[in-house]
Amino acid sequence: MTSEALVAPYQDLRRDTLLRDRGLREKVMSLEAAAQLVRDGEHVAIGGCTLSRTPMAMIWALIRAKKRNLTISRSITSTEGDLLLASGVSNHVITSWFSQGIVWGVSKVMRHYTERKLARFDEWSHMSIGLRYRAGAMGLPFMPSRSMLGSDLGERVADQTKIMACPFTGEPLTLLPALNPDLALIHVQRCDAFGNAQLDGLQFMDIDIAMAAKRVILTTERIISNEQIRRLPDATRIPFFAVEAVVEVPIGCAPHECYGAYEPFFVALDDYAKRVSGDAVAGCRQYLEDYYYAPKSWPEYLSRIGMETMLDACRRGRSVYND
Amino acid sequence: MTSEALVAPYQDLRRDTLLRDRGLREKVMSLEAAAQLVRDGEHVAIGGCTLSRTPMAMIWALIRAKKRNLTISRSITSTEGDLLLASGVSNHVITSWFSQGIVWGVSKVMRHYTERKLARFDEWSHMSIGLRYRAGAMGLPFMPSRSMLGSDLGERVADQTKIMACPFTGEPLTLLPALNPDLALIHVQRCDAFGNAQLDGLQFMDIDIAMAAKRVILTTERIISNEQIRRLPDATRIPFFAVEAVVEVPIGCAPHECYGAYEPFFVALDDYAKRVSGDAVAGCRQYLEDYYYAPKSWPEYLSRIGMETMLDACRRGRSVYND
Amino acid sequence: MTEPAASYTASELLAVMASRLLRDGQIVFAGVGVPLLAATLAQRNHAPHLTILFEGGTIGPFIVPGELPPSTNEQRCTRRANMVLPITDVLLLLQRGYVDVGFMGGAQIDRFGNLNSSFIGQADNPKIRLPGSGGGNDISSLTDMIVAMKHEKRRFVEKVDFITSPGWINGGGTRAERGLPQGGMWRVVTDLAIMGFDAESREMTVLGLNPGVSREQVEDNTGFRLLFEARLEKIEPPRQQELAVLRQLDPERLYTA
Amino acid sequence: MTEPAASYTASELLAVMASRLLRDGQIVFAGVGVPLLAATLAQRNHAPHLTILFEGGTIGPFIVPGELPPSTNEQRCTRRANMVLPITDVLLLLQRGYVDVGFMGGAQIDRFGNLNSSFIGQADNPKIRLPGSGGGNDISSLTDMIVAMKHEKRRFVEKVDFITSPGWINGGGTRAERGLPQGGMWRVVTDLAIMGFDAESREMTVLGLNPGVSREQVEDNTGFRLLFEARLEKIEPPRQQELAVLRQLDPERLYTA
Repeated sequence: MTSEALVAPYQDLRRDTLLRDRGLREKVMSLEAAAQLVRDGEHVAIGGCTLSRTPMAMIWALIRAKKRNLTISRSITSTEGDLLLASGVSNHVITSWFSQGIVWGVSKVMRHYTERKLARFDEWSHMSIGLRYRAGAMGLPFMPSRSMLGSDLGERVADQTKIMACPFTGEPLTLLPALNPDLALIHVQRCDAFGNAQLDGLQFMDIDIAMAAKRVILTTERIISNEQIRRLPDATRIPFFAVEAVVEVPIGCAPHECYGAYEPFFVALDDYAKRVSGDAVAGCRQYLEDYYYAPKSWPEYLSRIGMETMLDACRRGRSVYND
Repeated sequence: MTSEALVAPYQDLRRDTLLRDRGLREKVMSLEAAAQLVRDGEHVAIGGCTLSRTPMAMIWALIRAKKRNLTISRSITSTEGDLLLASGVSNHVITSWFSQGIVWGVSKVMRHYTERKLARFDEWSHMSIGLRYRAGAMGLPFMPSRSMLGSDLGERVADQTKIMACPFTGEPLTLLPALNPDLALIHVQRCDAFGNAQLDGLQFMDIDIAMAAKRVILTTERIISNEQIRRLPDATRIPFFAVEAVVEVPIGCAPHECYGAYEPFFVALDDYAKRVSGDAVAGCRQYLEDYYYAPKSWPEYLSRIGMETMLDACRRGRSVYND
Repeated sequence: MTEPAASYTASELLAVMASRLLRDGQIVFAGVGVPLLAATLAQRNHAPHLTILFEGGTIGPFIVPGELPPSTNEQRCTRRANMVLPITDVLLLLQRGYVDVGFMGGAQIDRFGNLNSSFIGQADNPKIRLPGSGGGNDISSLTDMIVAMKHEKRRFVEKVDFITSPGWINGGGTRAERGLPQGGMWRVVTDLAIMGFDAESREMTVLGLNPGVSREQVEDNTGFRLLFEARLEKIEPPRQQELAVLRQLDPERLYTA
Repeated sequence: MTEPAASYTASELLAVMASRLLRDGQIVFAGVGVPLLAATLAQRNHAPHLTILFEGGTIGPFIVPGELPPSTNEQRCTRRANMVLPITDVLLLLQRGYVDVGFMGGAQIDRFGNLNSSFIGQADNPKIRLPGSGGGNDISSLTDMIVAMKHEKRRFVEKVDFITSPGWINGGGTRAERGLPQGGMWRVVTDLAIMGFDAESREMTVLGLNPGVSREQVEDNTGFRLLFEARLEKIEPPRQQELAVLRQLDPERLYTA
């Protein structure tokens, strides 16, 4: 059974948290420096969902840093999952759905690694993953749920859950084990140098992930002053003391979207889909070569995607504020 | 054991919810009409906390409508608790702390009714009340917690909780029974005619209360258009389909505060404290006479508090946006 | 199977038929593709107060014609929405009991309405590893379901290889016995017919045939013995106005090709 | 008890002594009154990176001099805060383990550091029904505690009438046995002395006497047998600068009269 399936003793969770430097301090660093905070074999939770607010720049840095044996968890896993498997960075994915997106069909890369048992794919229902993070965020060992009963999906993870009759009503409940990732990678529209983060639009599971994780790496479209944060304290979604690192990376989700900033780069996503439509693994590795290993910097990665594609994605992204 | 201490069977909770008209419809009405939605003996949860965003105008209407035997629950209960007891509207309060406020000392009205067993005061820890609402909001029969263990406080409500050894870690946990109030009274800065509500500043337990309750009555400083709501969907905190009634009541929390609109009316609160400093019950009843029964309308209630006091409270209230 | 001779695609037919099952004032938890198109069509047609929920965390959005979301989790799902909220909280609305109907597509279904979107073949050694449940298991566990899918023998099987999203399990009272007294598979809409489930046995039952479709055609494209209602509903073909709305919503035929 | 002969009030003394117990970088869950004044004084003095949490749902506010909040639940608690969040979520930070110290006032305490703010007399038939726990039980259950209170015999009792907020229960390992291995009463600050608890027996132990206070004076104002450290800390009287900050924060002597 994997470590994150087991619930850590409460006193261990508390110790890990209390040992962190939770004082109000600056923590701005480079993608490369942030990547060094991730150790091989750790459980890394990824913020956003499918094509939205994927912390792609941080994933790019982890792949370039040649991390190994990471367990990845995410609400729904898209192209970043392919890349983390094909690069050898991850061999274990915990998620509710894994493929580029409905319109592009089933991921052949995911199929290659999972069908050949080269990687483990633990499937949970979407709400169950969310409730596992939430239990972790609340400092609870489990969260009860009325989902995943009766199905083979529930059966398949039965060694990681408990079924119990509610002591108040006698009703059957699934007890979902808390998920406290070693790290959370979250991309936000803006945060300050301390890590106080504002999140626009869809929040997905990011707040629970941030509070459940033992360390949080924030990438952000821009860093704003603490004064700005303090002018609108009810807009802060992640508190500074949960955050270990802040990295400013404009267009840090490309070719995925960042709410209100840019929509998915559809041209780039179709190109990726084409590259993995034949020999998927070879196509994915070539994509890694062209976009992950060859570029010297994130801006160079973006220029390979192309200015026109980017401007179009940004125009569409900002359009949510046009109405 | 009181009804709200027992956890309703899940299918009953679902039926109550599904029977509600959850379509997108206008539900604006008067305080008097909204008061008719409350039936004697029901469990009414009150939004806000202590002196903040107390739905005072709605409580004023319930007292004027001579409701009886209501069970009241709130995070922390202040002067509204005195008034609900002294008016005979409530004989049962579920809360974590009950008095006007630290600076004014222990409520003699609360003491009179509870020490003489004229009213029941169920005391829970602050977090426990919050988790009971949260379980109700999540459609769960209970929420586990690590609080209220070992204390007489926990012992005293042991007939309403379960202690269990965590099936994952063996650690002792308190299982807190879900609280699904019959009604929630919540005051917000603004909402639309359908009940989509925006909440500025401190949110207290209002969102969980709204989602846990079987019916929600919103009072609001102002009603805005649905277009305004749709321009900033991530500012909506309570969805329209949870709401049964919308009442526009400017200065609807007086003499308590409404974040960003007005601070507590300290002159009025000191006057109230003086009135209940001697024979508290008589003083409270006289206050009810002067401020609750005599005025013909909420504006008349406000004029009795006084223009100067109100303008001062509003000036201080808006000051949070001055920095 | 052969396309019914008419000027609409199979997906358009699915969307139209499914939209007619939705009622005004309902709260519908919808997936992208045909479910979203059907729910939006219903809104514009006969159910103006119907509310769409998206798994990504949206309540009551308006879909901009020609800007259909690639999944339920992008900003296109939030245009002029009444509220956006975290994924876990929007899914919890199902558990709290706020949702009338869950509506999604399906890869493989069996005679008791169980859905499989996880494995073709043995789970431990699959022929095909499918993307998985997403919110499918939660929606199917916690509310009444409508599924829209193409009617093919390989998709309509006696028993699914793997129950990702529970229908009536083994029929009869087995769903409730397994801890799911609420919800269940209500309607299956295909390009050939509309099906429900027998109140007792919970076996899939044909309620009506689409225009120009024969009973044999449905049986030939189904991998198990279907029940048929004694008196089958007469199903009106898609109206021009319904098709017009769909084509305005999806001009590039992203989901209606 | 008699006021120590000096140009400060008992409450000011409490606030100063308590503030010296706080360290830079700590996250402190504070009540209003003396705890808030002490934490703010520490921030201005020696702990600029100390973070204050309020039960009402505030992380890291700045208190505006002369605008002290009447409780932890009004907008005055949020001025220039880093974040505001729901009550349940700020209290859950205690359960998640983010908080170093909980800091509040007390009505009645016993030799094992248990606090009572619920009933004077029998709970079923009390002489006085007190306001109750508020977050006190949660804070005491889930983190290390500092309590600041006036040192009076009626407040320092052998055994509290009712354990609202758990200290060391019956001493020794009884707190952990009752399911609370974490947290516990750490320091009790009064106008007479600073007390801790014996590492083994968990009995209240005097660590230091305030300036001009005698051992007898402390014993006379305590309703049980206090332990005394063999070597008592020397406690420096409040410095003018410390008092100046307090008086700037609370010019109307709302909490420091």
